[in-house]
Amino acid sequence: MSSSRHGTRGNAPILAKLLLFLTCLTLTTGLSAETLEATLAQLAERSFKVKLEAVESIATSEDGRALSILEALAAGELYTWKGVPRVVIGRKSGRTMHLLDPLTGQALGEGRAKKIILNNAMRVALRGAIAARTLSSPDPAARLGAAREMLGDTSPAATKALATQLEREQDAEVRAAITLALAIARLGAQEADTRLAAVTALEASLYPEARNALLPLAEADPDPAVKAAATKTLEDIDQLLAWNARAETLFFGLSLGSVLVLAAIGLAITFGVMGVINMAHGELIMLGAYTTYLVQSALPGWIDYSLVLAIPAAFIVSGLFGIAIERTVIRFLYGRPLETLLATFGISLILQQLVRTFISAQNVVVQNPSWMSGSWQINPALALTYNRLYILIFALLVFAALLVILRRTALGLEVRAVSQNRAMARAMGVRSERVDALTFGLGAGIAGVAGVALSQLTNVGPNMGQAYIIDSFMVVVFGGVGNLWGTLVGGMTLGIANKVMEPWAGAVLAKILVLIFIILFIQKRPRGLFPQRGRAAEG
Amino acid sequence: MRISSLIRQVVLGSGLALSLGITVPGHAADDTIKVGVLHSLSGTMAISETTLKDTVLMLVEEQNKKGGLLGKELEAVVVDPASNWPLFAEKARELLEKDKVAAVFGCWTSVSRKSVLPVFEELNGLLFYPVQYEGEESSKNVFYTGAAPNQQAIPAVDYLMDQGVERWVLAGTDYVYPRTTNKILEAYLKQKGVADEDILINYTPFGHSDWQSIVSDIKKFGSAGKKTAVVSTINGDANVPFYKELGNQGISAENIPVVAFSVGEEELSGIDTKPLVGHLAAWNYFMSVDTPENATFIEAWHAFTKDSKRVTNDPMEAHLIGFNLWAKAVEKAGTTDTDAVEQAIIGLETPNLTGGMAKMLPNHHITKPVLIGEIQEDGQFAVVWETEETVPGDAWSDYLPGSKDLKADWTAPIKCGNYNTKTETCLGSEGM
Amino acid sequence: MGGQVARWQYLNPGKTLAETLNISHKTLLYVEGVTVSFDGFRALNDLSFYVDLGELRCVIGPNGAGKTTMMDVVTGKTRPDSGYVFFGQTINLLELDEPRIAQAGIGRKFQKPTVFESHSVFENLELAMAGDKRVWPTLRARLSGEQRDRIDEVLGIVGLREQARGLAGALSHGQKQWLEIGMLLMQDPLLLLVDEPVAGMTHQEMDRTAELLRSLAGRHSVVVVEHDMDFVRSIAKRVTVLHQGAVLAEGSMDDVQQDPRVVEVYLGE
Amino acid sequence: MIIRAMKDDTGGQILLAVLLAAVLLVPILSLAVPDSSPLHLSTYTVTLLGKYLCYALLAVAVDLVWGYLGILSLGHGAFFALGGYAMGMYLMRQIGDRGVYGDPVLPDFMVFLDWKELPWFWQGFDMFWFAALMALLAPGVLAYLFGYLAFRSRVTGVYLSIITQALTYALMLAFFRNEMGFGGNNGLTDFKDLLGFDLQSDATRAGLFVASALALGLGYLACRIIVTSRLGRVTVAIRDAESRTRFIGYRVEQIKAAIFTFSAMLAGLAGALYVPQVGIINPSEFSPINSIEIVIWVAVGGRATLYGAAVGALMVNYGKSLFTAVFPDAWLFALGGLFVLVTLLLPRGLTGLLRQRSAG
Repeated sequence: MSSSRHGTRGNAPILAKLLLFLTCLTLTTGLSAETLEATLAQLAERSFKVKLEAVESIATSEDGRALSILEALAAGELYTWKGVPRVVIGRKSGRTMHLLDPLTGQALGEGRAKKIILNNAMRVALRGAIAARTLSSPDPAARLGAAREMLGDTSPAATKALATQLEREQDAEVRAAITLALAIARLGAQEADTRLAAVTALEASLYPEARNALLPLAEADPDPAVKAAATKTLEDIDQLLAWNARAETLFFGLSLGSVLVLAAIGLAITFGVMGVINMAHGELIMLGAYTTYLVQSALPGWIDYSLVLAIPAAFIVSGLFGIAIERTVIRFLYGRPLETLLATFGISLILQQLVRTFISAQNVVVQNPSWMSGSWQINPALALTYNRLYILIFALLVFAALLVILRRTALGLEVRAVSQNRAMARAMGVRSERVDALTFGLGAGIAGVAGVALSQLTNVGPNMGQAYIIDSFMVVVFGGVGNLWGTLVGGMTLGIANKVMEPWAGAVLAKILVLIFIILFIQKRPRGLFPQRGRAAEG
Repeated sequence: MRISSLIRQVVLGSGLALSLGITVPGHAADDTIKVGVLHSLSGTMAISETTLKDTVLMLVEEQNKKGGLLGKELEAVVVDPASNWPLFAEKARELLEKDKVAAVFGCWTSVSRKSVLPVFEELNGLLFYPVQYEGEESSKNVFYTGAAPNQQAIPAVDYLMDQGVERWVLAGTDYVYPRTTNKILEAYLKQKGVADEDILINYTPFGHSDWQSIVSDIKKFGSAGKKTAVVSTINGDANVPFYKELGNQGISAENIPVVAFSVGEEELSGIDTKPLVGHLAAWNYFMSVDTPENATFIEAWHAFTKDSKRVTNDPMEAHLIGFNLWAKAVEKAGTTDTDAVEQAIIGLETPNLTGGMAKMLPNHHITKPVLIGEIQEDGQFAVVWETEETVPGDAWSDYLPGSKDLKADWTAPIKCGNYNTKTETCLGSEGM
Repeated sequence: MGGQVARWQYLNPGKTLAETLNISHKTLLYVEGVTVSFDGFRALNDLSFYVDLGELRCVIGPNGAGKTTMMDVVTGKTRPDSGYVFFGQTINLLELDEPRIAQAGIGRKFQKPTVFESHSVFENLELAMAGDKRVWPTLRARLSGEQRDRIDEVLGIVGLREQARGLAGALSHGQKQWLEIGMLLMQDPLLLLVDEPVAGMTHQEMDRTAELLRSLAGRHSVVVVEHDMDFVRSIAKRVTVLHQGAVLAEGSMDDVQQDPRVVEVYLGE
Repeated sequence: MIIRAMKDDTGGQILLAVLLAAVLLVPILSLAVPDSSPLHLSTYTVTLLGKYLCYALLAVAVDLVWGYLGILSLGHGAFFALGGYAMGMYLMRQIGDRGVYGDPVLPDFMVFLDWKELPWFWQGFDMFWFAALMALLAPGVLAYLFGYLAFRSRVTGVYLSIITQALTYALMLAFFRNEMGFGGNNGLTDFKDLLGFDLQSDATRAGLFVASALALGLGYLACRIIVTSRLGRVTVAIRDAESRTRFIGYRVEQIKAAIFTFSAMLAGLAGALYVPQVGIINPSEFSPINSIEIVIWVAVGGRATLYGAAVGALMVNYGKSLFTAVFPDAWLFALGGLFVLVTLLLPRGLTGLLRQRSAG
């Protein structure tokens, strides 16, 4: 069916067929208005096959209204009017559904309607049809999208449409995209010169379509010059791809590292500075994540902003829980670090069950605001997901803030004084009880803030804390207890090590290797990456 | 409601605790029929299993409204095996030996079932297992009301092939169900002419949360020019971060559709589904199925949980079918005696929620329709394909070399869970 | 010489410790050119220092002079950056770890008294007693009558007979110091390193300690680090003054006290 | 020697007496007394008690290193699980051709995963003596290697605790891998018989109970002998003042490694007895949370008393069995609350409370 010599992209055959059909139809007769109405009615059918056919025939219609219908369908706005077997556009406002005529845009009043369900094949067809129609759209962004969509489509119709558009295209970016699409299409040309020119045009292109189209040429082009050029271009592309892959791995590692740092940094305070083995740390993270959920539930229309609001809220909620834990339990256990482990383990069980009982044993939905979704496309081969990028930045900010608090504020001074010599600090007039409570509250609050970030990446449920507690301890111990920089460097190192090993070792083995590495590392440096110094640290 | 029930439980419980010594054997009251509920209410599996506990409680309540069974009231005995496999075995023994329950509804994941299996066989109890599983088992004492691989995996792959998929990623959590399913699928795909280099198999640990590298690999694998799909046997918890990463890395269902066997309405209720529209799942039931039976069931569920937002899912339907079949069998046999019920239940039918009938087969599996749904924005699935008739569950896969000659048949004269059709011998899994 | 592996009693059963050690030059401990630095701070700076057989030596010096670090180096707790430390002429202490150094015949008392507080005084001495300290022999160890007598004797020497059955943790500060010295004696060492033995003691206790240490000299070489000048004067024949990690002066107490450099160091403090 | 070890150990004497009584009574009550009698012990109870005894032995092993040597091991679950796996492998081999696929050599899960022959590390496990030896040696050798390395490098305190946790965590992940050849997540299960005795028969269960009680008794005695010897006094000395001990000539790392290894072997023994009674061994036994729980049993019972550890294990696990049945939705509150209260109010554990009573 696809007559092109080269492999085509997944959705290309349908698109090719469509456009072919389109050209044929323009030669004969267009779809008349009555037929458009009849075709529209087909969309109400149950069978996806029938619906797909309907989409295809609307796509080929010359009728100017076809595009708006296709767009409405793609946006999920087409409904079947219950009772009246008729396809309408539905717009929900609150609980009522306003119905419009899809052909005329006329308001039809309110009514009950059932949405027309799409399947993937229909979505692909719609996307192609809309792209083909928007290649000549006045909106440059739409044209760019359409040109990108048509990358790798080597059908003559597509080539012709692209070439036509190129002649009148003014926008540089769109021109580049069209040139690229044309070059890929021309790789299949009969004349060796055209092919050679196309190969040259594809130099350093990171689009997978370009690479896929070059592969067969490099393997078996009849013309040796083309073959050599294609081979050379491919090699260059592969090298570029390899560098991009390395950059990607580094980002993955930093991102995993930032998650580890966020999870561990609160512990670096409660455990590192105060010496409390806080097994409930994971549950404080969980409370932060649940706070995010509650804030989002309280402000349903404000998803884009509520996350920002959740940060202080989570800090306060987890911080208060932390202070409560410190005042009621931990303050009786100073100097007995191992017993804090037992008591806080008990607390962690209670907190888990608390959430199960009062919220739900199931996971809850924490939505991603729009600015946390999607990715930043640096080039066709390298995209950084926004949520991870922001979390990486956020982790660094939290780290910096903590550093400032501990280094530059009165509280920080007191915290350090108490952690170094409790008796002396008290003698100097530091209210050590208050400092203990605030320090623990700070560590707990930071855990809560970490929970906000983690809620954007993973499950929010009663068990989520358990997933982080062990890794957190590993990071703090690996970095060196009592040293915030150790936690940062430790977390990032483990994250990158894990991600570098993952491609060849697999996720599980990479993690095992990281654990073994930590065990061996501690043999070499029994006090971690950045050991506390001085006589006080010994003994 | 939760708090008051909690207080009631604590008060009731402390009273019970005094009377229940470990050495005092439990007293089986004669005026009720006890039904055991063996689902984790704490630990990692609680996320999935608490719903099933509630389902059984609802079914028991409804049965009692209808007058119970054999003129007796049903009484649910709930225990918490806490996602701990040895504890599953202990609790199973407790239910059977101490509480003398007539049947147990429970377990989720094969390891919990494997852990309790010897206990049910030793004490001759009845277990209804409601979750899809890898097959390769048939016990006299267990009824498998979830899907076997031939009722879920293979039809899903057929559907995708029909949609033009040529390249396959089989991604799963590293445990028996994905391993077996992928093995079966690999054999099946190769038989259909898929080349080795067009299959990518990847396993991850339980609760895996960092999917960056794997999703990026899938993306690269899928950009080689052939239509690619992911067949996901990723378990429970790991799905949320997986789908989030898919969405963020821009893998849409139009490019690389993901068909999942362990993601249902319940799992989706923890995910923002907008970026996932079009990804697929294969099940035997979807909440969105438009039948009167299903509407009634959903309504009852909402009334029971006093929460109109609670979703229903496939394992819940499996419990409903299992429970109804058991109730029918008890009435047919006129007793709750294990052997009588076991014989009576084979061949019985009950309506499922998708408009067909579920029949208990001699191999202790049931007939099920296979449905393929695409994820919608509202977290529901829209059915895009379904089998025309129900598919009988197959205990032993035809695509695995070790089991292709095996079959299970618990009716006379074979009465065997692993009967070798070539040598015509039973390999040991016999009734007592 | 470095290649020679040190041998000690139980690996060399035929020979006494004194035979194993070559002490023909009458010098028991050689510390030569030892330098130790912590994060750029030189705790010991090319320190050379010798202790003779049977000598009682006092080491004084202002805070941070390197006294404790010197002991750490001799007992194997701290590894020097450079230099040599020999016990007799054959045992290179830098090749040995703490337990082996202890078994070779060097005992140490810490600045802060460290005894096993949840054991009785008697048990503290029993644990310190010289003997085969590997795992299996320790498990099977039983006290012989002779060993009991020896413990009893040491209890007498350090004046703790009455507290013998009591927990070491219940002892007073001074008694703990004595118990620790008693533990050193049980080890039967050739060289005792005693760090601030009279810190926190009353005058009476101090006098008894002085007497005790004096009585030990001769049979053992004793090195005492102490701040209390009166105490040092009361026991010392030879005094070494450390300053900034090196020996500033050495000689009799009177000589040292008149040394202008010493005066400057102490007055300048 | 035994008399000397048990002198002045009232708690231990009571424990041993109770164990002796249980060894005599439980088989009679379970096998000879008819079902109808209120004195009859059900298999459920016998199995449960047997399981508790294994936990108690494990707790005693942990108390030996934590209470007397000051090493808070958060990885003892690993040694327990290794012992369990050694026994599980023997039991798997005993299934022989009674597996669902009827393969005379390969366990079901290997047939299932298409393995063609038995991996080398499964060789020999068809012999009980070999499996029994491995149940002790595997944890022992691992503990010795790990301990010797760590103790030689003088890793102490929380650093040591965390790397023991890393050890068990790494093992858990490794055993979850199906490629490892230990059955992955499903672990080893569906055992048939042990030394020719049917595991489902009441007599075998009573026998396993007796074996567990004897193991606990003997393990307890062995630990007592150690802690009352001079070696025991040295371990306490190490716990209280490690460098002092070094300076009086003890090779601290060797002593630590030896005690740690012995403790790991006891844990392995407990695991080996546990598996046939619960009928499954799976990687989740390696879970770090399990190891923390063991420490908690010891703390609840009372650290550094040995019998306290046993009592703690029995009580916490009895509580768990009871609560999970009586208030399935809220038992974690009770358990969590118990841990908090014991830590706060009874720093010497429940047996410490009893000791105080009898002393005052």
